[in-house]
Amino acid sequence: MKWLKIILFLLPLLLAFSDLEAQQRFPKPEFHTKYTQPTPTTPEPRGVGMEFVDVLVLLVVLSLTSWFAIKKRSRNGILLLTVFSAIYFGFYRNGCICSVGSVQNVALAFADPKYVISLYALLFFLLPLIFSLFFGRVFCGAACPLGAIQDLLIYKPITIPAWLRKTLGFIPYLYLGLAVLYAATGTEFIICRYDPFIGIYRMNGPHLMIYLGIAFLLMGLFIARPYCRFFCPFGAILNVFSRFSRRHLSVFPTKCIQCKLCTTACPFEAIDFPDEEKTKPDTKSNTRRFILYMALIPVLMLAGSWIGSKSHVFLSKAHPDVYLAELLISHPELKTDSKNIDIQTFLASGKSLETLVAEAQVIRDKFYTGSWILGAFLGLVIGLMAMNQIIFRRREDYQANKGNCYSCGRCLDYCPVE
Amino acid sequence: MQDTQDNIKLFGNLITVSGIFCLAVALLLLINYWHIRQTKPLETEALKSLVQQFQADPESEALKKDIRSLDLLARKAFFTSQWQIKAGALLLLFGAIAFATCLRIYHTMKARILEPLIDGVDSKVTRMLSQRWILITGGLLLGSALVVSFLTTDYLKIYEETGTVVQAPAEPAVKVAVVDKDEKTGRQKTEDGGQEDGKTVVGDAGALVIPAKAGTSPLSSAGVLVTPAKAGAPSLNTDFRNNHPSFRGPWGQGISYHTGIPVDWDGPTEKNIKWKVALTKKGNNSPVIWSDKLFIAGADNESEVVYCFNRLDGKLLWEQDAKDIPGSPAVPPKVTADTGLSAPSVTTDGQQVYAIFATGDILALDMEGKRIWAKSLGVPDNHYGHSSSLICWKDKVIIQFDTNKGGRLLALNSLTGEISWDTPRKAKISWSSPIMAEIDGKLQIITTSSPTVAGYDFDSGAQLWAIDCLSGEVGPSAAFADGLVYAANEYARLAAIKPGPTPVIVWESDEYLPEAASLAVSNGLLFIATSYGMFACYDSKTGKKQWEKEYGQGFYGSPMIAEGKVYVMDRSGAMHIFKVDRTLTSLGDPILGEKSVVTPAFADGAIYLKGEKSLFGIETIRQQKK
Amino acid sequence: MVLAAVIVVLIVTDVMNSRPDKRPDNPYEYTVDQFTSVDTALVKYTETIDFTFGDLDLRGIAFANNRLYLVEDNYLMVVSPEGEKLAKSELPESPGCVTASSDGIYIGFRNYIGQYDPDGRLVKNWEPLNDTTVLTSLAVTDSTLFAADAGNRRVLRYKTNGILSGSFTGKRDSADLHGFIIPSPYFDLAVNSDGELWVVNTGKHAFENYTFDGQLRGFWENAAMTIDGFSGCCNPAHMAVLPDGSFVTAEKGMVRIKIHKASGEVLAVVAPPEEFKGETYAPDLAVSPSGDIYALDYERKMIRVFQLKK
Amino acid sequence: MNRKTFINNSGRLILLGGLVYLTGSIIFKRKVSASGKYVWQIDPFKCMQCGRCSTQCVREISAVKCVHAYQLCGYCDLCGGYFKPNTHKLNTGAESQLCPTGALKRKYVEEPFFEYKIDEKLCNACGKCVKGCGSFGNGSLQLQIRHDLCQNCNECSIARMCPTNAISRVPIEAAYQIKGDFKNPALTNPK
Repeated sequence: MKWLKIILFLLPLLLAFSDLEAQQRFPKPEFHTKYTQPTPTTPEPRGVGMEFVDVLVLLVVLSLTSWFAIKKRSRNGILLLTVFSAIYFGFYRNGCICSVGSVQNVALAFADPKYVISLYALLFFLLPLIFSLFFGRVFCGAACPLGAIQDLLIYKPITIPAWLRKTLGFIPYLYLGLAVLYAATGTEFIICRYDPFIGIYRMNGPHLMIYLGIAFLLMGLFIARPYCRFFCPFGAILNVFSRFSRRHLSVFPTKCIQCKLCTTACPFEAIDFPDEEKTKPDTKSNTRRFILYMALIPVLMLAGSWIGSKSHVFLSKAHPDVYLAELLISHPELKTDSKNIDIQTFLASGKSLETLVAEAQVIRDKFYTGSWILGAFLGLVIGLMAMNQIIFRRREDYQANKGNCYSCGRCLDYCPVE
Repeated sequence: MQDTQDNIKLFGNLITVSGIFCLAVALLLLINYWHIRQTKPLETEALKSLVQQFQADPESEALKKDIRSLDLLARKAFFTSQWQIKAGALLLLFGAIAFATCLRIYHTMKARILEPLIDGVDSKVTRMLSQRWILITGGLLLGSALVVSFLTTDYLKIYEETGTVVQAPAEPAVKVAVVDKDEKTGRQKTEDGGQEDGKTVVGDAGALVIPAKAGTSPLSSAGVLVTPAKAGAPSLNTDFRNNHPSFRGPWGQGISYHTGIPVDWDGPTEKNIKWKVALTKKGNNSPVIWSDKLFIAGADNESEVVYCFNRLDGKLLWEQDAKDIPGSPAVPPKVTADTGLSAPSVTTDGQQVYAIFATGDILALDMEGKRIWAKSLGVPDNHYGHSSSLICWKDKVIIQFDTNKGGRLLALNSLTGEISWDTPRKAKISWSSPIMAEIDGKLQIITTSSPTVAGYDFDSGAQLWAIDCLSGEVGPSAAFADGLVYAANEYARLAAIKPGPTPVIVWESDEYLPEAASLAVSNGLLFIATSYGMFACYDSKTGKKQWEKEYGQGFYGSPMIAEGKVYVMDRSGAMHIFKVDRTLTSLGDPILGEKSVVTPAFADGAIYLKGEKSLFGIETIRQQKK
Repeated sequence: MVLAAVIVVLIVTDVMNSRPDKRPDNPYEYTVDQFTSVDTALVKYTETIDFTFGDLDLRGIAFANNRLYLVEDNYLMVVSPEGEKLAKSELPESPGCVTASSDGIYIGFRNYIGQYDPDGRLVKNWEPLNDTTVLTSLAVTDSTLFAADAGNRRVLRYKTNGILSGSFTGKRDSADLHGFIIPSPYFDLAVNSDGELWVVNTGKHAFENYTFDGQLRGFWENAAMTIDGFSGCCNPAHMAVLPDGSFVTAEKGMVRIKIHKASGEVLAVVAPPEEFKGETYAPDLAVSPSGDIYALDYERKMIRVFQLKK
Repeated sequence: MNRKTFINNSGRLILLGGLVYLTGSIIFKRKVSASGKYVWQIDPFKCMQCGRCSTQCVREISAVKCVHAYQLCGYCDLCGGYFKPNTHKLNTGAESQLCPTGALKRKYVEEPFFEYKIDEKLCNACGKCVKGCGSFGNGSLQLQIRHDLCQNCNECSIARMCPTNAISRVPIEAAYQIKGDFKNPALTNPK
């Protein structure tokens, strides 16, 4: 059916091209020799069909990972899939399209009615999320090429203090918020621009990408998966989704014997310890704290949205049009700077400054809405993260933290329980 | 055990070696990278200066040689470094693969030996610490955002408040004489410019003449004036031609003189829809345009309103109620839903705009919406609702006031609203609108009704000719072209009438007859749109049918001719565009996405349509891809 | 920690460096400034007035009978030399070029010529030519009208009553003269006051003088990017003859208007490329008997009048 | 334990609902193209040869190349795109060539015509020849994104830096926009 569609698509195109030949009214020079006029070549882009192959591969990898992590309990299987993802999504597909970046496409499609999103981009966004709702972060475990390269290059992971980990865990939410804001306002796709590993997969790329990639990989030798844990905006969403997953990788197959071996296996410190009697909190003071935080969250959100709305002016400066407008207002002398291509092109375009300012104002208004939502969101995240620290869940066994566990399966190898 | 220990050691060493290898290659690559960036071999100053020297001294063989060798070197450097990067990257890749493999093996072998970590951390303390740090970081972030936001200057706001900070580019040294926008902007605009510097004169004969130099009399040099009509004849002037002053265009003839009318739009996806505004009050009248202003009317049981929009952006400029009119009925008359209280279209002469409603209220407003006069003609006894549109010219507003109590044709003084003349008609009730045409050098008003089609003198209101050829409830207005008047009605006939003291029916037909849509004639072709969805084209001289096309939807809106195309919209809101031609050439069927029963209005490069719910401004918008 | 700092620094510098006021210069900059600015001593004309007619698609200009004749898509306009619009009449289709004499106005449509009386009324449409025809220029003298057909690379000779009396392609037996080389639809011709027919062979950057029946009498060519020649591909795109027999030429690409002697040397610059910033179409030209130059600027949609500096 | 499962289940349902809402609103209110793919394209009519295509592309040697629309070319001897300005002798020596990498090749066809061809392996998208051709000639040389090289990044880094916004996302069916399409009235109307 799809092929039929493609053929139907191409048919008028072919006709149009033959038409074009007929339309060429102005004749070429009268060559007397046998010279034939070449036509410009137009190498075709990768076809649409192939994009759906990618979706299919993603689906298969996700399913297999889930199976390996939950049913088969095979670290080696997951490792193999990781290598496969690094090769397929990384080296072969050059890291584009990836689910991490698709967040921005979805955000822009949601905000801008003119933007046309491809179905496969939408699927790349949806599939990992749906899987995480049912099987945990299997996407991070083996399907994500960015995770794969870091996972394969862990050398001597060091332990990071829990408070630092938790605090740094705030960065992905901030990154996510900014990425969605900038994507939705049509400013730019910052996740893609600062993607550290694409340059490495392509073995080609601008300076910044390569430097960033090397820096992250070197860091990754000692801090396991630094990008995933402390930057990845998609990871932030997956973290939330995975907390409510229906099934999840379990460290032990039947019963935990409290040998603690798994805690040394996990380089991400994603294994929760059982509660000890002595750490059991004083229920009364804890309840008070809980109520305090419950009250604090709306306050934080309000404060956040107020500050966010205040911040829209400088956040919007990232948009090139806004920046150009402000630049021309604040530095009118730049108009005579013949080296500044951007200003010169603007002046040559015949567009008046008024129009530019009006356009910039429209963008800034979008930023106003976006910024206060962002502020409120960040307030909520801060509040929830802090509150999460006083909620005690009863635990008797060593168990993977559903939010932070990447389903890489290292612990499975260590668990002595048969 | 010993074996494993050895292996572990071996792989540990391998890891170190491959790691160092990778680091070394990476370092070399980075240096190479940086080096190219710094030197930019392709655009060296040395080469540039050599070339300059050579151009000064084109015969120098030595210079030529130097340039060639330097250029070769530069290209070599450029492409070699490219190759080096490629090769280095491959080496690095293999190194990394080796490193990763050893790492895996090492970890696998070492796995079982690790001692479990002794957990000495008090989780309670950790939790407290985490809470504190999260709150501190969050607070810091929000705080710094606040500080930064107070430190940033909103230049856009400054700009808006203080106006131009940046000087506008200097005026061109050359004086630019604007010879009007090709007469298209209408009187309003030319008067603005004209009265100020005394250069703009609207010639009587219709040509707009603007001297570029002060002091030149505009008419003295008008040696080759092309006059469209004989001097003294009351011909349709440029102002009217260049606007859309009444229902079905200038003089209601169904012809627009505008160009560049879009033929492609799409209401649902907003393709080429420049603007769209929701209508607040119902009214089956059609839009009317003068210069940049677009007028429509609307009414419900509460009030009767005239609206004026800026046709360029769809902004409502003003609206004016028809209230406090002496003699106006307290309760509007009963009308049918598909006629409504505001079926007649308004009309304008560029100075004022006139509107009539089913209550018999008529009012005149100036272009800014200020009421000039208003009066009630008495509630028309009309079982569907009064729907005949107004038409104005010079100092008169013409009203075809055919009711169940008999027919009248009225002319009101446009400045005062007083009756100029009032001619009783031998006519039953009708819903058609008067048109104007110049016949035998006389400006006439042509009306259709049951049973009479008649022509009246514009100046005196005297009936000049009449012929009985229609019957039933007449809705379609007449058309005039090349000396023939065309009239038609459903269940009656279509007749081409040669007007004169004794009018003659030149030809007639009864194959396709319209119920509501008026006729349009251009280029020897007559167009008919029926209420059952048939659109047909006849030879206007002989009555021979040229072509026909059937649609699932009937036509209530009238066909309009512009730019050699005929535009007709069916009740579903789908416009059908054809070439004015003897063979059927469809130019598109753009849809509005709303039901519509009205007739389009035109301006240069634009078409304005009114649907059931909204008013649309349509222009061919250049597709922006971003 | 160090690496984290490196990452932060990298991102921050990149954000700062991509701002519109800090973007890198073009390493491969290619300036044509040396050609766009012209020695002011050479510029002997000054622009005195412009006429605009609103947003019109102007196509051609001619001067005769103390009137300017403008064709636009699809009207004929008669304008006084001072810019008064005197008359306007509709044309059946999109015109390409126009010329006029005291006997009438001749308008070149794509493949036929329409003859109009001086008041703008159609006299008759002449026999259409083949489909590959692209008429780009007309010139009329006494009872002969020449039409340049860029599509077939030939010059057509008509009697002013509409009868085609001959055509020639400029080819000769010897190999050095190649006939008309017209790489793009720009092909101009004119008849000077001495009754000499001059044809622009744009592909050779040459002015060629032909007898009325197509015999080459003389030519000069001058290809150069500098001000003394014609630059680029196929120039000059338009030309007109001044009363003294010298040529006003308009070049496309880097638009400039110059005056060349009948023998080829540059005499003066009318408008340097600076006057046509951002434009690429060469203006069509018309010359009044007093030597004023009327240039039809397609992109600014105006008639620009140049007069000799006093 | 029951409470925990309940929270877990309801949380999952809420998130799933959120996803469905998001997807639904995108599918029904926005344009989702199932068979469509979008690629980046340079509009040659907007391009002003600022040189950023050669420096800003994520590929070290840009995926943008100069493309020659032979239909527009005048096959001139004096080619503004090939020769450095003020070149005296029209030969193929390095002292006359404008192209810094020698990617533009000149070949004699017959008197007086020369063919100009681009060796894409050498082209680095600097745009000098395009500027020369546009300034002096017919504008037959033009910069185009080559889709065998383009990574089709989610956001094109040249597009972000393009001063004239000449680069936009277009449907895959119309991946190239090459001047010299004679349907374009701007090119066919003899002016």
